[in-house]
Amino acid sequence: SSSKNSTPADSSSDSGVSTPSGSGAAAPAKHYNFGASVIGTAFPAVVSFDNGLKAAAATQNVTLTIADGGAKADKQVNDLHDFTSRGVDAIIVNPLDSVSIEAPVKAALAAGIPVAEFGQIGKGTDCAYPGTVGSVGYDENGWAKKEGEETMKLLPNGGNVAILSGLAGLASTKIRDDVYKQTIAAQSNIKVVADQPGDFAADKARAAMENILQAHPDLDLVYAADDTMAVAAVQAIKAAHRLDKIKVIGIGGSKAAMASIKAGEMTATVWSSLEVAGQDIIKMLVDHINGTNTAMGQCIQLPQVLVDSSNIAEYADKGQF
Amino acid sequence: MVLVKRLTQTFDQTVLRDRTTVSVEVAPAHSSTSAAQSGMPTRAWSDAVLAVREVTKRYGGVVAVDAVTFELRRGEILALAGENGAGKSTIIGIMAGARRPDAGEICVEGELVQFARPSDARARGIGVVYQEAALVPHLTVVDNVFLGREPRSRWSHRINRRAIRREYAELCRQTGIELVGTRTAATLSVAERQLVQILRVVAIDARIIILDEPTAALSPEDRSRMFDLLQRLRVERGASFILVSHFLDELEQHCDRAVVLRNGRVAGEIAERPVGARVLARMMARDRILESGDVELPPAADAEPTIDRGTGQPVVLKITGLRALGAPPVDLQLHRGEVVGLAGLVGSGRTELLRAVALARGRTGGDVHLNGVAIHTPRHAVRNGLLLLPEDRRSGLLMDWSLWRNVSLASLRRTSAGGFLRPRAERRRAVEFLDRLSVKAASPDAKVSTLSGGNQQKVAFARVLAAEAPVALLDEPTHGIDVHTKAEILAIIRGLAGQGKAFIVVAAEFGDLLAVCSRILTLHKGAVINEHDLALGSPTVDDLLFEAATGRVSSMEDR
Amino acid sequence: MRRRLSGRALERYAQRYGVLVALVLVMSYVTARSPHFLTTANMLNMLDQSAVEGLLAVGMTTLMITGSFDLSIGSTLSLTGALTLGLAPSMGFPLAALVALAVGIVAGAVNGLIVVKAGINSLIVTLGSMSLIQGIVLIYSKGQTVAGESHTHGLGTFANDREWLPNGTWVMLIIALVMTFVLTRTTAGRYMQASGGNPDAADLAGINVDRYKVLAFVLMGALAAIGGMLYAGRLGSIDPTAGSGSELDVIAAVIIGGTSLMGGSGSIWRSLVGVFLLTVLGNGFNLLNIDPYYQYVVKGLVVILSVAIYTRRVRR
Amino acid sequence: MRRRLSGRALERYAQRYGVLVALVLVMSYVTARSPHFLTTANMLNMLDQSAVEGLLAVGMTTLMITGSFDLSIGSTLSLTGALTLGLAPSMGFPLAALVALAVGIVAGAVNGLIVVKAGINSLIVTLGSMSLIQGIVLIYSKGQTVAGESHTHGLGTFANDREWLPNGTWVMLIIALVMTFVLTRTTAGRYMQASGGNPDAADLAGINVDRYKVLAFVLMGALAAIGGMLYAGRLGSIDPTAGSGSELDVIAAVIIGGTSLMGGSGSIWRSLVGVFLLTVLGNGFNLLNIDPYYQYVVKGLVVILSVAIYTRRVRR
Ligand SMILES: Nc1ncnc2c1ncn2[C@@H]1O[C@H](COP(=O)(O)OP(=O)(O)OP(=O)(O)O)[C@@H](O)[C@H]1O
Ligand SMILES: Nc1ncnc2c1ncn2[C@@H]1O[C@H](COP(=O)(O)OP(=O)(O)OP(=O)(O)O)[C@@H](O)[C@H]1O
Ligand SMILES: [Mg+2]
Ligand SMILES: [Mg+2]
Repeated sequence: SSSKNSTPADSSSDSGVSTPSGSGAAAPAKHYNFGASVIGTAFPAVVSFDNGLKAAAATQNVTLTIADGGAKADKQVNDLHDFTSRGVDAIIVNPLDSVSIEAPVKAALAAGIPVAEFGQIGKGTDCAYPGTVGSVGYDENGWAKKEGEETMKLLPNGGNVAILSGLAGLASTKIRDDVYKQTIAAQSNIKVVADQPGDFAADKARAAMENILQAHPDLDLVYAADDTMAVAAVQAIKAAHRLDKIKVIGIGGSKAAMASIKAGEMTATVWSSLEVAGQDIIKMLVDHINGTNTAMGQCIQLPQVLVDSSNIAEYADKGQF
Repeated sequence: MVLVKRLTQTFDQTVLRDRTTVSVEVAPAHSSTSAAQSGMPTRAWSDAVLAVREVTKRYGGVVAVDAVTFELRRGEILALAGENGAGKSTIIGIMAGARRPDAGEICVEGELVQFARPSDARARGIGVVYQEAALVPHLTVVDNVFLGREPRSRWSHRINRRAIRREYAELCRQTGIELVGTRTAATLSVAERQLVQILRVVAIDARIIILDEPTAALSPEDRSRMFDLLQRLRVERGASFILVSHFLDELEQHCDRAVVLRNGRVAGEIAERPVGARVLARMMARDRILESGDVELPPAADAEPTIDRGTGQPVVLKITGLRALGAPPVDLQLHRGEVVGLAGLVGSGRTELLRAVALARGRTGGDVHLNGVAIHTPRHAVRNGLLLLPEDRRSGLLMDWSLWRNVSLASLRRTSAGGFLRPRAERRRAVEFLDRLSVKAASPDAKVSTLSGGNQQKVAFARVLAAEAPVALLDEPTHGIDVHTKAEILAIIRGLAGQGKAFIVVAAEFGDLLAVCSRILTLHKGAVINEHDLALGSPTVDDLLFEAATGRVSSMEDR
Repeated sequence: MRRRLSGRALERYAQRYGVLVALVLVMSYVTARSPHFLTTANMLNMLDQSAVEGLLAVGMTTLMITGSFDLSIGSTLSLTGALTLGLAPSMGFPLAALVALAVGIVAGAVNGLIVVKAGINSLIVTLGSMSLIQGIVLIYSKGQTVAGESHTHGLGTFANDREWLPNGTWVMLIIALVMTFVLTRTTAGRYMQASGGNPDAADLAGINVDRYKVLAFVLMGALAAIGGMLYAGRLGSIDPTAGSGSELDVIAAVIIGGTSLMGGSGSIWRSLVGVFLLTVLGNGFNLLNIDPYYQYVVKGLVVILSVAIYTRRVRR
Repeated sequence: MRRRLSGRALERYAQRYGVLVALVLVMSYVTARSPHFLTTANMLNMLDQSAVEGLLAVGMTTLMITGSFDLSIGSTLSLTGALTLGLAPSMGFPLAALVALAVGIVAGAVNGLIVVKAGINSLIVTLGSMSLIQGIVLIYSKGQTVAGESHTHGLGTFANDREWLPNGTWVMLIIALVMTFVLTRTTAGRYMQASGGNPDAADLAGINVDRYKVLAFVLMGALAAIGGMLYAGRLGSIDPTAGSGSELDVIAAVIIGGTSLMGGSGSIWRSLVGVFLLTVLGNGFNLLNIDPYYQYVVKGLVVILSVAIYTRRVRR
């Protein structure tokens, strides 16, 4: 149950940075220091978001400090406190865990620093944290649900499905696994014959796929919780000469996945532009500080696009990470 | 109860001579086996201070100790003699609770005991000086001495450091052993580590003191000081002693009785003073002695001993102004075919000198030339034909490696071609050297760690032999070696010198130096204070001792 | 192997205070570059950030002194943190904390007993139990973040209100002091050192080596559990992989602090300096706006250099 | 000298073949539960899956024999894999491979030289270089996945076409054989063992301990580079963090194979059995569709038990 306050992102999602409507950005913009705490800069998906942040920061005269959370909630909390100590002009947080950042976010707000969030939308709470400028978000549930629906479309007569799930313990792993399974449960002739971890890593996913192929000669579809794993699965299936019988779907819209769909190997993926998210969030904060848009608790949701052979021409070079 | 005990005691004494029936006769109700199972001490079969009966210990196929029975009486010094590998340390380990016997019983002060761990033995008043001093390297001397029995507060278990320091000073005064208490154990020499162990058994108030080759590394002076100490402990505390030593004259002089082990069995006993050294030697190795007929020194293996100092022979090793760790500079020329001995007390700097020569470690000045080539690194030295046998055999051996791999390590080039090993040839060659030193082991493939102390020493020496280096520096080559093998080793050194090899030898036992050297230098506090040319007349052990101890050159007036 | 006493005083000082030198160097650099660094708020900040890792470092130092390692502490931290948060709503904080503590102690004891009784190297035992405990966390938490209303259940005492030294830091400092006392002043500490420095010698001196080794593992487990509570209290939630990876950071800090990998010697305060050094580094990165990728490079260099400062090649 | 075969032969056999016993036990279990396990295709599969880790295990075994560790191999693998894929399009596969190999060798040499010349423990040095190299990978790849059209650039030779034993496996097996020969049949191998087993003794025997220690690091670096190429060839793309974590798996496999943590002894084939054991475990998990959370538990248990099988507590 996500609440959508406004969706200005729709306008800018296709074309990268577009001049925001209504903001008086003609004069030389004031210089700001922003701090961004992201879950980890070694994750290609996050890097796409970072790139959006950096691109927007460069055009808006913002000096950006990106703190690498290293996939650890406590490191992220430290980073946020450090930003507050340093007294940056605004903080962007890409939370690894929504509860743990409560205290440092409150501390930042208490110090008068505006905060905006980039993260998972639809956790059952309000879209944006109380007191924050707003949130730009993706929708894990939506992605998994879309792929579930796609599965039902691809297997109208039912079939055997294998799932390659992510690293156990991460929130997205759980959501992408559960929501997908809930969705396809609507069609009783679709059977999940294997649900095994690929840890969001190519080598682990490939090995798991190879092994699953041994155990299931009658596999019809593979759902991978991200595109890295999906592409690795395609390789394994290709090596086993079974690509004509098995469909592969993923999440994320990576470059390799786009190429694979274009080549007719992978079947589908869901795409949301993380780069645009980065741009939107900078703009949101700059506007807030400049006083051009003082609305609090804004909520921007990134659009989700299911990419398959039908629209691949349009998205072929929109692959990220 | 008391009556029963008294009865059994007298009974024990009467049946001790006929031991086969003891367990059945003495304690039918709680037999020794049930006592062993329940772990409860019960009445026993001997009222000796300490007694072992039918103790057996096997390591795989090797029977290290085979049904050994003997006892230690109150206030006596009992010699435990035997060749290397006879089983002395093993039985001591069993009495100390450090090893578990496969069979047999131990009885302390008339009570059957079972030691699960060394602390159990300790609690019974047994203190042991082990052959390989086991100290905690990071702790200081003081802390090592009092380890396990620190004076401490009752509540917090806080260590009372002041009390420890006081006790240590008192201990030093009482024993006459001088050792800086604040040094960490890692910096101690082998001999100093031995002294720490001796301090420890005194400190724990042990009533039964077992000493496994305590004197092997000690200088004559420290040795006599140690024996004085034993006498005092005997009188003041009523302590009893078991003493292992390969210095048979030492046993003859100080021991009241002797038990001789051979191949893990009791080969015989000498029931009263004097414990004749010759008899001991014969008992230890009856088979071999019967063949050769000579007890003291078997004939040299290879060649005539060269007592000639090698003048006219070229100088192979030239040491000029060498300062080891800031000691006074030393000059020394070693000729081809020469054996030079270094005599000195513990800490006189012999080891440091040899290390400075061969390893270039701790050099603070001076040069070393080997056949005209200056030596700067240990590699350099080995490559040019200079090998060091280290004082501490553990630092030279790979304990988890087989015997033969240890022997061949410094001479792989002789049994390899183009960097490729020829394991069969390598092993064969190594076994030759092992045999030459009559190393006792289950097999040449056994790990060195399974060998007895003396046999480990032989392996270390075999490596130096196998390298056939023109110059070898031997730091305590006969450390812990039994009399027979020692004679063989000395003969081998002389033989090799006859073939043109040159040696510098350090030995705690000055008699060994006199037997093998052509020249002897005496060291005192790092400085060479005198040089004896044995071709011109031999000094006595006492002469050397006097010089080493006082730093004065011995002359007629001094004697 | 043997070295001369004389003239080694300097070397020994370098050994003893080298890690402090490294810390001072890094702090000076950051101070010179950022006015925000040397402020009370920031210092309190960093102390708070060091609390959990410092606690683990106390345990790891003690454990390494007895000659063992523990790679499973990250998992144990996750488990105990999750238990505290998960159980507090139903049974209240004190009881939940007790359960978590018990679990930590059991984990440590099992590790220790396997190491000691089966004679397996601690590295492989705890590599195994790391995975095992991680599995248990996942099963318990169903793979989800465990969140608690910490403040309503007493855990809030560990939440950082940043007025003065936060409670977590106090807990850490007190435990560090106690353990320093134990290690340097009591027989138990002495026996731990001996058990690590030379187990054979300790055994022959009548010390129950196995007991002290297991004891150190138990302590480590207990501290990991307390660490888990602090973590949970500080963050209010814990994800199943929360602690993973912290074991390597802690080991790095302890080694930077000069504790021997071979057992037998080590010092708690120096380990804490090591922890603080890493915290300062992370803080500095954020204050000075260092590119994240270069942070990896700098961190690697600092780790190596700060050890190199005071390590002298041991002469053989 | 008497030669008698000791009755401890059995114990020694247990030591030597214990890891095989563990493997056979696990394989029997999976065979009994899944008909898909004991098929040629699946075996080839697993061999292929073991290639990269096997290669790393060969290097790690050698390194551990000389008494060191390397935690940076995961980063080195990522770096060299990324370089191979990144450079192949412009300079062709052979040259790119050469560059990657050189980088691996340099990384190993630097690690080794720091360990040897500064006398710092290898654990902390490579913990540092792990971070450092990870940073370099991120800088080089800009944090993005590096993808190559592998087949068009020669790297395809390592892609698995599953007809017969894949090329990667051959590479691994040949290197393992060569290194086994080197370690057991050459003076260099013997000197490496001595350098790890007792550096003092090796020194006394005139062995250049430092050289052999560095050599083992260089070998490790080179094998990590080849591993990177295999990885890149197999998957056609590489994440900046692709290799991270593999160091612990490799070390686990090597220890399971019985190589001493103290240096001085070890065996390559047993390490490979250790690697294969872990691969079989993963394969079994997938074939039997074991719940991911329980996989962690089972893996932990198997790691500990497979070592416990053959470890005997040293008898007094
Ligand atoms: N741990 C062990 N494993 C196998 N064999 C052993 C072990 N310990 C001792 N032995 C064997 O037991 C026998 C007796 O050894 P012990 O150390 O008791 O001899 P020793 O009389 O003390 O000799 P030394 O005079 O050389 O010290 C030797 O053959 C030795 O190889
Ligand atoms: N690191 C050190 N710290 C303090 N003293 C040392 C250190 N290293 C050596 N010494 C001392 O230097 C002196 C010379 O030692 P060295 O070992 O050379 O004597 P030695 O004649 O061989 O006697 P030993 O019979 O003890 O081997 C000894 O007193 C020794 O304890
Ligand atoms: Mg002995
Ligand atoms: Mg000496």
